Amino acid sequence: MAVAETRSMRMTFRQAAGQGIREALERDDRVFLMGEDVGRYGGCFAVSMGLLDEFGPQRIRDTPLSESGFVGAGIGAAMAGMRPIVEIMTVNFSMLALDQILNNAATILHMSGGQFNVPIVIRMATGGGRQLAAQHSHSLEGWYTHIPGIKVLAPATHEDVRGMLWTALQDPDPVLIFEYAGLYAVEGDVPVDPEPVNIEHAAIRRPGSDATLITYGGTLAKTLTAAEELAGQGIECEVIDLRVLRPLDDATILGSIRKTHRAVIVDEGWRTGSLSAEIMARIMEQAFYELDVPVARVCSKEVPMPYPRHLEEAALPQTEDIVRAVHNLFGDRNV
Amino acid sequence: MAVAETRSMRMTFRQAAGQGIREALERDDRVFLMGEDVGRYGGCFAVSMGLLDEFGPQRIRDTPLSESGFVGAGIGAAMAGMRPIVEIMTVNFSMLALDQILNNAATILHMSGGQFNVPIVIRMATGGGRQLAAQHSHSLEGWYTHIPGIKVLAPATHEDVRGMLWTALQDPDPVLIFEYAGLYAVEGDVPVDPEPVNIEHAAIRRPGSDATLITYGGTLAKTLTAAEELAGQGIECEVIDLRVLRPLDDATILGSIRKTHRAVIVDEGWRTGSLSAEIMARIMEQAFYELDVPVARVCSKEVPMPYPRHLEEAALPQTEDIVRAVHNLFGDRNV
Amino acid sequence: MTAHQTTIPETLGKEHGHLMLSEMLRIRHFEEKCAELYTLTKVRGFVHLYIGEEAIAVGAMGSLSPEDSIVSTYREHGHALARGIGMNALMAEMLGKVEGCARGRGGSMHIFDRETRFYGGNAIVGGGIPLAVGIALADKMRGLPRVTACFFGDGAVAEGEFHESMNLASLWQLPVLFYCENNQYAMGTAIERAQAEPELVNKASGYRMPGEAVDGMDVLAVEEASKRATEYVRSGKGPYFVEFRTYRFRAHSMYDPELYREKAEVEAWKRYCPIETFSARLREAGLLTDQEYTEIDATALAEVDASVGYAEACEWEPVEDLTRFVYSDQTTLEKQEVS
Amino acid sequence: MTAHQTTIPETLGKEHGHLMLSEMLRIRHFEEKCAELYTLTKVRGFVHLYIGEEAIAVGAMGSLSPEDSIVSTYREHGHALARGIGMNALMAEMLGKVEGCARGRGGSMHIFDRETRFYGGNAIVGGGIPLAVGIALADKMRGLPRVTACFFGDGAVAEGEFHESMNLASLWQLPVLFYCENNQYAMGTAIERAQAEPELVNKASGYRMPGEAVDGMDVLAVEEASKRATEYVRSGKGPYFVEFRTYRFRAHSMYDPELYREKAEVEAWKRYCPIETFSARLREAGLLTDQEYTEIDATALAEVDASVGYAEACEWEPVEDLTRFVYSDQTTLEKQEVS
Ligand SMILES: Cc1ncc(C[n+]2csc(CCOP(=O)(O)OP(=O)(O)O)c2C)c(N)n1
Ligand SMILES: Cc1ncc(C[n+]2csc(CCOP(=O)(O)OP(=O)(O)O)c2C)c(N)n1
Ligand SMILES: [Mg+2]
Ligand SMILES: [Mg+2]
Repeated sequence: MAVAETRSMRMTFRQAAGQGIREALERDDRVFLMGEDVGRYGGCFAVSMGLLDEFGPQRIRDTPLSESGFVGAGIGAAMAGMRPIVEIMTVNFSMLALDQILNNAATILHMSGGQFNVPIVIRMATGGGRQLAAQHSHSLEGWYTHIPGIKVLAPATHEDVRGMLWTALQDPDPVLIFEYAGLYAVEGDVPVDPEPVNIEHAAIRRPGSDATLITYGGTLAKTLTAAEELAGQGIECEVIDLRVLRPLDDATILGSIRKTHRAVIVDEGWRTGSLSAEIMARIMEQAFYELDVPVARVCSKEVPMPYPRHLEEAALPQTEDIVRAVHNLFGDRNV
Repeated sequence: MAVAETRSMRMTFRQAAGQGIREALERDDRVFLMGEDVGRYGGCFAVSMGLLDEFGPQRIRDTPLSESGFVGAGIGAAMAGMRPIVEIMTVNFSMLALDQILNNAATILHMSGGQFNVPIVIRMATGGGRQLAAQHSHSLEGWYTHIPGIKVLAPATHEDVRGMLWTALQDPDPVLIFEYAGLYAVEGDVPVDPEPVNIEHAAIRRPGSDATLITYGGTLAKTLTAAEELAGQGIECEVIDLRVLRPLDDATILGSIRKTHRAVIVDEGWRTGSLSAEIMARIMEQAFYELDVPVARVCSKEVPMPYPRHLEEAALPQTEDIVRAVHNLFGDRNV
Repeated sequence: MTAHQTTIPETLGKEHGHLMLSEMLRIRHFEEKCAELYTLTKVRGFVHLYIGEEAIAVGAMGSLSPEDSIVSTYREHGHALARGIGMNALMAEMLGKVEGCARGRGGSMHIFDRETRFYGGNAIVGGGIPLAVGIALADKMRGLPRVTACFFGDGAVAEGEFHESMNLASLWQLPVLFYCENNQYAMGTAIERAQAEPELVNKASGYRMPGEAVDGMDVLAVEEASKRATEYVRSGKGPYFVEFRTYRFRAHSMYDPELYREKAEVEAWKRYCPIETFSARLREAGLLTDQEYTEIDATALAEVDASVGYAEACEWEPVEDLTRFVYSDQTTLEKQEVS
Repeated sequence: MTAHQTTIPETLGKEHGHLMLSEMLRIRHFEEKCAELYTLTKVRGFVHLYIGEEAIAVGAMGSLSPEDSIVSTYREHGHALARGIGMNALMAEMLGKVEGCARGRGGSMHIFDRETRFYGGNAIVGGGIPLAVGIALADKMRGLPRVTACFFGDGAVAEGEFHESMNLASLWQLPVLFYCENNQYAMGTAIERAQAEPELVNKASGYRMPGEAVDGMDVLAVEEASKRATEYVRSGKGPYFVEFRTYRFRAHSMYDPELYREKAEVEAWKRYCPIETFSARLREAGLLTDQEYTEIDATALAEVDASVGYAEACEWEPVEDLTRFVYSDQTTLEKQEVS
């Protein structure tokens, strides 16, 4: 009897994202991809490279630079029977489409009394770390988690970036997917015959009993590195990859905290008003008496991102900041 | 010897706001008011009624419906030597101008290495409670508090709505002022000879020692009512009116909590990711060991606002929700 | 303003004339009742009356088929009624009752009705225009011979979304009818103070789109132009822009003291009242008697009164349902299958 | 594309011709050096080269006075140099050094210089256009005879902000020069795939604004049109739109494999290289010898080399200054006094 074995292949995060789109286009002919330079250019991050040739210009649609216009058009198309994947190049430009996302995509189902749902998926790249300076380095996915009516995903693994898309397309409501741009070039393994990927639960990427590290997207790698370093010092951290930023998977977060009684949140957003604040609030509300020490957070400095590498590094959360924050949880004992 | 006496006059919140604009226009001829229907219509909430006749169409400028265009133009005018007051009718439409606020107004000073500051004031109405349904009832000021480079104000009193504007105009950097629309018709007293109003500190609107209630803007009145009711039941609440939402006045918040050891935050924003979360995070970080019980919050339900009164009331934070939340702080003892 | 027509074409049948008159009167009386209910605080929130502009909704809807789609604004009672949303459901919506066409959740500004493909009422000026482009895109991709009629005001033309949508629709040759209701004002701002080019019809050529300006006070002129536009669009040639020149006789919304326009101007426009002028023309052509008018008028009034009775007797949505439909449930999923 | 001029007008002085050639060569060599430094990873982030488009910056800046203002995009090295920002400060900015014209914080996409009234580099497509309107509004309100030149690409014309800004500027008769650099592509999207009306000059009339299309590969044509436009705007008649037709010879940014256009198309356009054609014309007219060319070229190259030496020797901004200028401090307040 043959043992079931997951065969896997190696590819970049960008290829995994592209593969997810390809699979969706193959599975459902209501699906199409629309956005700036998704076609002939191959996507500004080369995610959709080749898809125009495979699926043609009807289903791989280059748009003019009109974020509000084509996101709104995606919403309309979703209401009228299609399953659009709308790509906004990066979160930095998504402010231009925010009215459409907030006041139409997220709102119409409820406001129409349940008559019109909006099965759109909006993908965009996010994050800093590439020396692109103040207008191209935002991490604003936290803002979107404030909006009732939408779901917000942040794949941090190759499997997730490939598989979340399909699950999101089957969701009857708007789903936003934030892909950390700094990950696109990273290689990883994905299964040849993928399982469906859930868009409900956080994942424990590393078990541990001394402290809980909560993060998502681009900071998962730094957090895992910090956890390794801390393990070498005898502190075993549990690392939670949120995966789904709205609705938050409170159960996984609280379950871990009940075990470790200590937590650090790592979030590339600017500290004030970032998603980290909401997580702290929920822990306060639901697990206050489980905490041995206050929850800490490691976030970006509250500055427009500067161009030079040394300043950008100083502005972003780094592995050593995470290590330090964990040490602080234990006071002087483990420093 | 005559005792100094503050003479005061009675006016609506709308008149107080208008008076603030009038005084600014009189004091500094670089100041002008620009926005949709601020002139001939008199302002969509009648705040600027009469100003066109007094100051003429150069300084009271009706704009086309182009939120991004005229907010951006205000930013440019500020950079080029003027002191614009730009009115966005309501926060609901401000998403259309958010790119300009985030990527230009808030960013240019830092990004230009300190060369170009942006002395603009952007005013807008905010809040629900008037049966205007899903697209016209947002409380999104919390989002703006995430942005480094701007200040965010929320006047809750007549004195503040009149006086904050002038202080904001003297600030070299962008200041956003959120006026709670539901307050415009409310009467109150303002001094005939006003003192300058600070835009740095929170205000304790009611002293108390048993619990701290933290709020701002439109929910101040409900919070004070709740505090009165609780006082009748022997619970003395200290009520903090934040006034300045960015930067937050941590000292006042923490000072009160060190005294009361219990707190409830009241915020009309949707619960997840509202300003309340950031305040809870800061209390967690800076006063965890002062807390007898977890901080609680009373926010709006996470739904697009429905039109009928009974549903809108159910969606918004109400006095009895605040009272109940305070009772919960004390467990069963005081219920 | 184009010259107002004064005669009735030979081809107009009596029945059709009566129908158009009746439709305009239904809208007029419905809205007058809404204003009354507003002063009684039974209708709340923002209410924007269409009074004076009825010829557009009535003239434009006739060329559309049930498969076509409508996208509208917060000033949409006229569009909703002319499209065929039941008056009872509409009045219940105005009162915020659960039997309303949007469960009472939307009120005046957010009329939705899946059955008649009425994609809303939208209270963000310009916010609906990209939706219309998207609906048309879906129809085109699905190979369906549908058109989408998108109504918006002169004020919306200043918004960036108008421009982005015009370009997209024309670039992709999508079946969108851009129906601009130019009532000369955006709230208190006269078009000359909002538009460098107040002849809005001239906007179309910047997108290589055909455009025409039409007397929006004349239901027959509207009908004719809409037919032409709809045929063009349905034939697959791409979008079409029509500027309907009209005027609102009432305030912008219920709160407006109307300081920005002269009484005389309003009175002058009232002489072009689409109902009065059309009924006079019908009479002149021998297609309408005084008694017929009185009957049509009375029927419309009776329907409105009945709708109030209906709506008053309707229920409030239970508070427990507040969070229902923030996300889809089984009910919405079933609807999804048919679109 | 308008026909390319081949002769030099009699009125062109030798000195002026040399100056323009030299300015174009400074830009060209500066950018070629930037590309080299990019491969050496000394310049990082996004870098958008202006190579092929130099005639526009050089031809357009000449008509502006030091009191006038410039608003630009992320493809702004050419504008910055032609406007007179020192090459040393610019190169230091490219390297992220604190002596850079924006303390090194902006890099390639965010050139700022208060002294030359260079209001930025802006990396949000269309994001600078409303700023230009506002600067012009301030100038007009202050009674200053200044104009603001606003550069943007063909891609930006699709954005709503372009439309809102054109309307505002024309409605209020503001002194804005709308300078559209139509290089035929927005990243990988050819203008015919982005614009229903690809003749961008035709956009102007929709705002009652004068507009003209100009050969952007011909520095003299650019100069002449800019002079005309600037005089018009400075005289108080309102804004002016110029579409400069041009081409970028290089990739969109350093990461672009250029799959979206044919090599042959690029080569065809390269024959119109603004530097080669202009120097050939100067030679033909007897205004330039080979030796003179070599000298001008060498001087430009030497300046570029020197700027690299300068920039390499510059300092990094101390990390302690990271949060400086998030809000104003005394330094910024002093600058505020003069604007
Ligand atoms: C984006 C946006 N800005 C402002 C408003 C406030 N507002 C509501 S209606 C209106 C005027 C719109 O005028 P127009 O488009 O001509 O339509 P009309 O009301 O005349 O039918 C304004 C400014 C809004 N709802 N949305
Ligand atoms: C609002 C916005 N959307 C998308 C982008 C990504 N982007 C940067 S440059 C560019 C192309 C712009 O083309 P064009 O305006 O023609 O200028 P060019 O680069 O050709 O000079 C795009 C899409 C952006 N920076 N801003
Ligand atoms: Mg109008
Ligand atoms: Mg271009």
